[in-house]
Amino acid sequence: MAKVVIKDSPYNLKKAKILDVKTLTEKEKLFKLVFEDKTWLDFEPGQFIMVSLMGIGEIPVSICSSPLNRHYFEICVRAVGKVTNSLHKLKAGDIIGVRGPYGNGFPIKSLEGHDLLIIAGGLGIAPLRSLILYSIDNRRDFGEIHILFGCKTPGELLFEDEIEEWSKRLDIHFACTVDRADPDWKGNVGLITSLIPGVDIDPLRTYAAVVGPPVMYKFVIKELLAKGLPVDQILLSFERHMKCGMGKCGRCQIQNLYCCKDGPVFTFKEIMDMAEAL
Amino acid sequence: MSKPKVAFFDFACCEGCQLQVANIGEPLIDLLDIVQVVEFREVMSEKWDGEFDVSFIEGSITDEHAVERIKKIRERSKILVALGSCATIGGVNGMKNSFPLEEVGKYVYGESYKFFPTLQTKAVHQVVPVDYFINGCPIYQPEFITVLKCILQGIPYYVPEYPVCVECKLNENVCMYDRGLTCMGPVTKAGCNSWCINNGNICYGCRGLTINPNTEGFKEVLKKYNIPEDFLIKKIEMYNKCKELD
Amino acid sequence: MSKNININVNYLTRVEGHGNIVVEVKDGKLEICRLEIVESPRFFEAFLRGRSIYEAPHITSRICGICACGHTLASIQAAEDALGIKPTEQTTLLRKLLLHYEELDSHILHIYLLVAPDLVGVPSFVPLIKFHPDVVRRALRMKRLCNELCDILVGRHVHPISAVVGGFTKLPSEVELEEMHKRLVELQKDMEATVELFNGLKFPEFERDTEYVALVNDEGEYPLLYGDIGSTDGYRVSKYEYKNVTNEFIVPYASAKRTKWHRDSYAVGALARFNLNYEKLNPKAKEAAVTLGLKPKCINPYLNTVAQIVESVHCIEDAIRIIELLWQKGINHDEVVVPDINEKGILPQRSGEGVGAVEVPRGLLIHHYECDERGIFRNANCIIPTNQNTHNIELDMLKLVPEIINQSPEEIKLSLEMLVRAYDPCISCSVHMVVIKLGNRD
Amino acid sequence: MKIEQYKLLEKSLLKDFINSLIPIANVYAPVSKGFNNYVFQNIKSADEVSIKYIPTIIPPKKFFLPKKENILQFFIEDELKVEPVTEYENLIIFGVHTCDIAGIKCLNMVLSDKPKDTAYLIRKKHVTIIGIECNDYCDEYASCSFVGAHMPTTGYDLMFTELSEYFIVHIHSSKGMDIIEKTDIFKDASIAQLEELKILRNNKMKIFNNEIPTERRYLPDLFDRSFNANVWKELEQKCLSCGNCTAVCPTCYCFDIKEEVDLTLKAGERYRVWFSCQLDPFAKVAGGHDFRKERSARQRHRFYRKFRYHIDRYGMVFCTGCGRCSRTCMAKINLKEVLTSLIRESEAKIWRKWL
Ligand SMILES: Cc1cc2nc3c(=O)[nH]c(=O)nc-3n(C[C@H](O)[C@H](O)[C@H](O)COP(=O)(O)OP(=O)(O)OC[C@H]3O[C@@H](n4cnc5c(N)ncnc54)[C@H](O)[C@@H]3O)c2cc1C
Ligand code: SF4
Ligand code: SF4
Ligand code: SF4
Repeated sequence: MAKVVIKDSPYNLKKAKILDVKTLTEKEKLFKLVFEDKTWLDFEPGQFIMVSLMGIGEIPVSICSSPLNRHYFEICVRAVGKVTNSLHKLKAGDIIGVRGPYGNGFPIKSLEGHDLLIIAGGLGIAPLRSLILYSIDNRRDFGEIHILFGCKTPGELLFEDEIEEWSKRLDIHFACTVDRADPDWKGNVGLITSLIPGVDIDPLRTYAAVVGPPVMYKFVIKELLAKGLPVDQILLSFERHMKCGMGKCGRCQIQNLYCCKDGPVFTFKEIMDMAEAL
Repeated sequence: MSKPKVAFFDFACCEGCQLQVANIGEPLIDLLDIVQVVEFREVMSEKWDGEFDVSFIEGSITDEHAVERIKKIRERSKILVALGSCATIGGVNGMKNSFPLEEVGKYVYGESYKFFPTLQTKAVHQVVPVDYFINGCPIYQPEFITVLKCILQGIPYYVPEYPVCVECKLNENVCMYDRGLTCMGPVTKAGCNSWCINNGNICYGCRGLTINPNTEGFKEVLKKYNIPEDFLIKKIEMYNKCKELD
Repeated sequence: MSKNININVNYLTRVEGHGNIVVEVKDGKLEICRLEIVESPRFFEAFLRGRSIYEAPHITSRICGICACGHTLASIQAAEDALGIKPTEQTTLLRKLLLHYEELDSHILHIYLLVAPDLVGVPSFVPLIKFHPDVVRRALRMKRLCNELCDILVGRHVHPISAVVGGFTKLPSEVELEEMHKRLVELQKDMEATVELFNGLKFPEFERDTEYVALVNDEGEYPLLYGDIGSTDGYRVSKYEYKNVTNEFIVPYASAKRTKWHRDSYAVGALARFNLNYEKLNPKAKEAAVTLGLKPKCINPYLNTVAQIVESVHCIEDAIRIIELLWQKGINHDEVVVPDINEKGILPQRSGEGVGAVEVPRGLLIHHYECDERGIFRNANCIIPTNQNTHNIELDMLKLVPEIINQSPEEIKLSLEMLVRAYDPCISCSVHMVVIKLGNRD
Repeated sequence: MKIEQYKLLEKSLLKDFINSLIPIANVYAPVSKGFNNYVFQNIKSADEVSIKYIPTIIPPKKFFLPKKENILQFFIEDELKVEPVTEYENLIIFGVHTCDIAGIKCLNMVLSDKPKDTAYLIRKKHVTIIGIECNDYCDEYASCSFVGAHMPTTGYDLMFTELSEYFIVHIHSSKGMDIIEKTDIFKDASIAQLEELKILRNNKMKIFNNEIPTERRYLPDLFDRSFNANVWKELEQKCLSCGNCTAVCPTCYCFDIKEEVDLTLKAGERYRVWFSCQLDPFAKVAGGHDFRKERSARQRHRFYRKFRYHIDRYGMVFCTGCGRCSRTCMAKINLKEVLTSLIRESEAKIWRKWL
C-alpha cells in the first residue's frame, strides 16, 4: 500500500480561528471565526460549512453572519451531541477545521426587488440571520421585510439584542412568539403559524423564506398557500443528516435530491411532490 | 492535569471482561500512561476511598447486597461504564428470570435456598444510571479502547444501532443462513466485528437486540427455514431476557 | 503469650472472584480460621434446564472467564459422551493444543500478575512497571502471545468461539499453524527468562502433607485432557466414579461445597499433577523443575506456583510438538463442524449421560450431564477445582497460623493471602456452580 | 471488431497466464469460500482461483471504494496539522464479470462527478481489470440482460471469452496490451475465431432473456407511478434492515465518516466506511427525527436509487443485474420478484401493459 498526501482532496480543511464565543442561551453559542491564512469565506446567505473538531467529528453548520461582513464569519451552534457539545467547550484563540461553503443559499438575485417574509422557528433563525443582515445592509434592494420568529420558551430566544434592534426599526415588520410564556414575557404566545394570518403582505410580490424544525414546515406552508403565495416563491431550507456535503455520501438524500448539493434551500415548487421532503 | 482515576468492580459475572482488559497486553502500559487505575481487584491489591473519575462495572445485579453496593459506587463515580453483557443487558444471568425465583433457589440449594437470597437479574442501567455501554460477552478489546478514548475526550460513545450482519458482510463471511443455520446477527447490535461468525460460529446475540429489531419479520424468516418459533425465543433469551425489565 | 488477632480480609484481591479470609485468635488460641466465599450465586444449573446440550459449552464457558477454555473442553467432553460422539484424531490433537494454551495463559497470569508482586513486596504489577519494566513487559508480552495463540485457534481466549460439540467450526490454515509455531518459539525464550527469574525468588517455607488428586492414565503423555482420577495415596478410579472421590460436604459458613477423599481434604492443581505425573513431563520441563528445585512429592502449597512454571515449560514444548505433528499430517478441512444446535436435526440427538473430566489450570474439573432424547438438559453437575481445594486451604491455614502466630498481624495476613493465592483459586466459578445433584425433574 | 485487438490463449494455459500476473502486481481473483460463496481474494497461485463462479459476496467495488478508507490524518500537538491522504496499491483484478464491470462504471460516474473524489480517481488509475465473459447465467437471481450488463462493452483492460478451443482475449487498453506482451503464451486470433465469437454472442442473445416483464426504457414511467405502491408496504413486514442487500450491491456507495484518535489523543485519522440506507441511524438527525423511519420507505429508497433517481442525475440505471441483493437476503426479498409485482400492480391499476 502506498500512501500519498492529496492536497486537492475535497475533504481538505482550512484552519479557522475562533475570535470570540458568545453565549446566547443555555444551549446555543455564537462563534466568530476567521481563516488562519487570512483568506475570505465567500458565501451566500443560507449556505453552510462543514465544521471539524479533529478526533471528534465533522458537522454541517449554517453561516449566520452577513456575507458582506469582511472581518469575520459567524456560526450559531446548539449543543446537542458529540461535536456540538465539544465546540461549546472551546474558547477564543482555539482552532477548528472548516471546509465549504456548500449548497445553494437563498437566491439573492431573485429576491431583490421583492418583499420578504422571513419565518424562523428556533435555531432556524441562524441561516435566516444571514439573509436578514444582508437585506438590512442592502435595504434599498428589497421591498417590505417581515420577520416572524418563534421558539418554545422566552429563554430560547436567540440574538435577543439584534431582535430588539430589528423590532425597533421602522422599515422592518417584526413579530415574535413563544409556545410557552413565562411571567416576564409580554409578547405573543402561540405557535408561529398563528402569526401568519396577521401579516400584511402582497402575496405575488413576496418571497417567503422558512427555516425551522422538521415539524414546522407543513403547517407554515399551509398558511402561506392560504395567503396566496405562489409555490415558487416559498423558500425552505432543510436539515438532513450530512457527512460529505457534496452529494456523495447519500445521507441527505430527499428522493432524487441531495439536500447538501441541490439544497439546503429549495423552493416549495421543487419539493411539493416529494413525499420524503416534508 | 492529573490522570483520571479509574476503577473496576465486578458483580455477578465470570470476570472474563475484566480479563479481556488485563489481556490487552503490552499496550496496557501505554494505557497506564494516560489513566491511573486505582482499583482492579482481579489483578491489584490497591484500594481507593476517594472519588472515581471512571468506574467500570462488570456483572449483573442479582441481590440486595449488590443493589446497595452499586448505588454506593455510583455515588462515588463521575462516570460509570457498564462493561460486558452481564452489565449492559443482563447477559446469561438473565436466563434465571425465566423461572420463579424461589423455584430456582430451591432447585439449586434445596431447602437452604433461603440463605442465598436472590433477585431477578438486572442489568446495571436498570438499577443506577449508566454513562457508557461496552457490550459483548466478552467485550471486544478494540471497542473497549475506543470507548475509553471517548471517555477521556469527554464525548459520548454511540453503540452501533445496526446489526452484526453489517460487519459480517464486510468481512465477507459465508452467511449462516446460506449454510442453513440460524444466526442472531440480523437482530443483534454490531460492534464486535462479527467475531463469532468470523470463527465459523453463529451469532448468539450477546451484544443485545438492535434498537428496532423486526422480530415479526425474523419469525417469518425462521418459518421459511423451518425453524420453530420457540427455538428463536430460547435463542433470544440466552442473553436478552432482562430486556423485559427495561 | 496471650495475643488477640483479628484478621479480616474483605474481598481477597488478585484472585478471581470474591472471597474473604477470617482469622480470630483469642489469648493466643486460634478460634476461627476460614475461607469464606461470598460471590453472588448465578444459578447456572437451574437455567440450563430446557436448553440444548449443544449449547452447554457456550453457556458453561460463561461460568468463569478465566478458565473458559477449560470449562468449554470439559463441557464438550461431557456432552459428546452423553451424545455418543467420538472426536476424530485431529479434533483431539487440536483440543490438546487448546488446553495447553489455556494452561499457559492462566499460569502466566497467575505467576506474573498475581503472585510475583507478593514475592517482591508490592501490591500489584503496576508499581513494578517503574522498577522492573522489562519484567512487566515480558509478562504482558507472554500474556498477549498466549492470547494470540487462542485467537488463532479458537477466535479468542475468553469464551472460545470455534470449539464446539463435535469438533471445531473453523480449522487453522497452513499459515495459521505457522503463525502459532512462530509465537510458541517466541514464548520459549521468554519462558527461559521466567524460569531464571523465579529461580532467584524465595517462596515461604511451609509444609503439610495431604492427598493430591489429578488425572492419571497409562499413556506416555502428561495427562490433561483424558484419564482416570488418581491420588498420591495410591488410589485410582474411573472418571464416572468421581462422586466417590469428591464426597461433597457442607460447612455452615460458606456457600461452596467441599470435598474429601481418603483424608480430611485433598488438593488439586499444578502441584497435584506434578506430584502424580512428574515422570511424564517432557525433558525440558523436568530440567526446569531441577533448576527450580522442585521434586515430587512436594508438600509446600506455596510451591504450586513453581509447579505452574514447570507445567508452562511442558505446555510450550508439547504444543510445538502437536503443531509439528499437525503440519506433517496436514489439516483435513472437511472436518469443520456445523455450530450449535440445529432443530432440523442435522446433529445427532439421543438421550444419554456423560462425564467430562479435564485438568484445567487450577486442577480437576468435572462436568456431568444428562439429556433427554431431543438433547435437552435434564441434569447438570459441575465440580470445580477451587471447590475441591477450599477445605485443603483451610486446613493449611489451621496449621500455618500457629506456626507464624508471633508475627505481626500484617505479616500473618500477607502469609495467609499468599497461601490462598498460591492455589490460584477461581472463586467466581466455584460459586457459580456449587450444587451438585440436580435431581430428576420433568 | 478489429482483429489486431484480439489474441488467443490455449485453455490449458490459463493458469500459466494467471501465474504470470502474480509477479507484476497484487492479483485478486475469485476464490471459493464453500457453500457456493466466492470472494475476490489476494492469490499467490492460480490454483486458488475459481474460474467458474457466481458473483462474489462483495463486488470489486471494495478495491475502488474500500470498506474503510482513511481520508485525513491529523496531529493536534501544539498546532493543528491536517493532511488529506489516500492509500492505493497496484493491483490486477482477474475474472471480473460484465455485471461487476458495469458496477464500476456506475461508481466512476458518481465519484468523478464534481467535486471529484480525488482518492477514488487515484486508486482507479492503479487498478487493472481483466474480465471473464459469462456464456450463460450464473444462477436464477441474475437480471443482467434487463439492464444490459450481460455483454462486454467497455470498462475493462482485457476480456476473456471462452470459445470451443481457446480463450479469445479482447485487448481494450494499453495497460491490457502491456500485460499480453509480458508473456509469449498468446497467439494471434484469426477470422475463424472472430466468427466463433460472433456466433457465441448471437447465441447469448437467445440464452439471456429479459428477466423482468418490461423494458428498461419504461422504468422512469413505471417508477414515477409507483411511489405509493403496495409492494413497498409489503416489504415493511419482511425486511430485517440488516443492510446486507446494500453492502453487497456493486452500485451502492453511501458512506459514513468517522474518526479515531490514538492513545495520546493527539493524533488520529478520519476515515470513511460503507454505510447503508437500510440502517437505523442513516437518515436520523440530531433531535431524533428519522426521515426514513419505516422499513418500507427504506426499501423503496433502495429501489428508487437503483432504477429511478440516478437516471435523472447520471442517465444510467444503477443496477447491474448481478443478483447479489436477492441472493444474500435472508428474508428472501427478491429484486426480480419485487419489480415484477410492481409492474403487475401498476398494470392492474392503470390498465397499461408495460411490455
Ligand atoms: C444544512 C445544515 C445546517 C445546519 N446548521 C446548523 C446551525 O447553524 N447550528 C446548529 O447548531 N446546527 C445546525 N445544523 C445541525 C447540526 O449539523 C447538528 O446538530 C449536528 O450535526 C449534531 O452533531 P453532534 O455531533 O453534536 O451530535 P451527535 O452526537 O451526532 O448527535 C446528536 C443527537 O443525536 C443522537 N445520535 C446521533 N448519532 C447517534 C447514533 N449513532 N446513535 C445514537 N444516537 C445518536 C444523539 O443522542 C444526540 O442526541 C445544521 C444541519 C444541516 C444539515
Ligand atoms: S452470518 Fe449472521 S451476521 Fe453474518 S450476514 Fe448472515 S445472518 Fe448476518
Ligand atoms: S438484505 Fe434483505 S432483510 Fe437485509 S436489509 Fe436488504 S432487503 Fe432487508
Ligand atoms: S440492486 Fe441487486 S442486482 Fe442490482 S446491482 Fe445491486 S446487488 Fe446487483
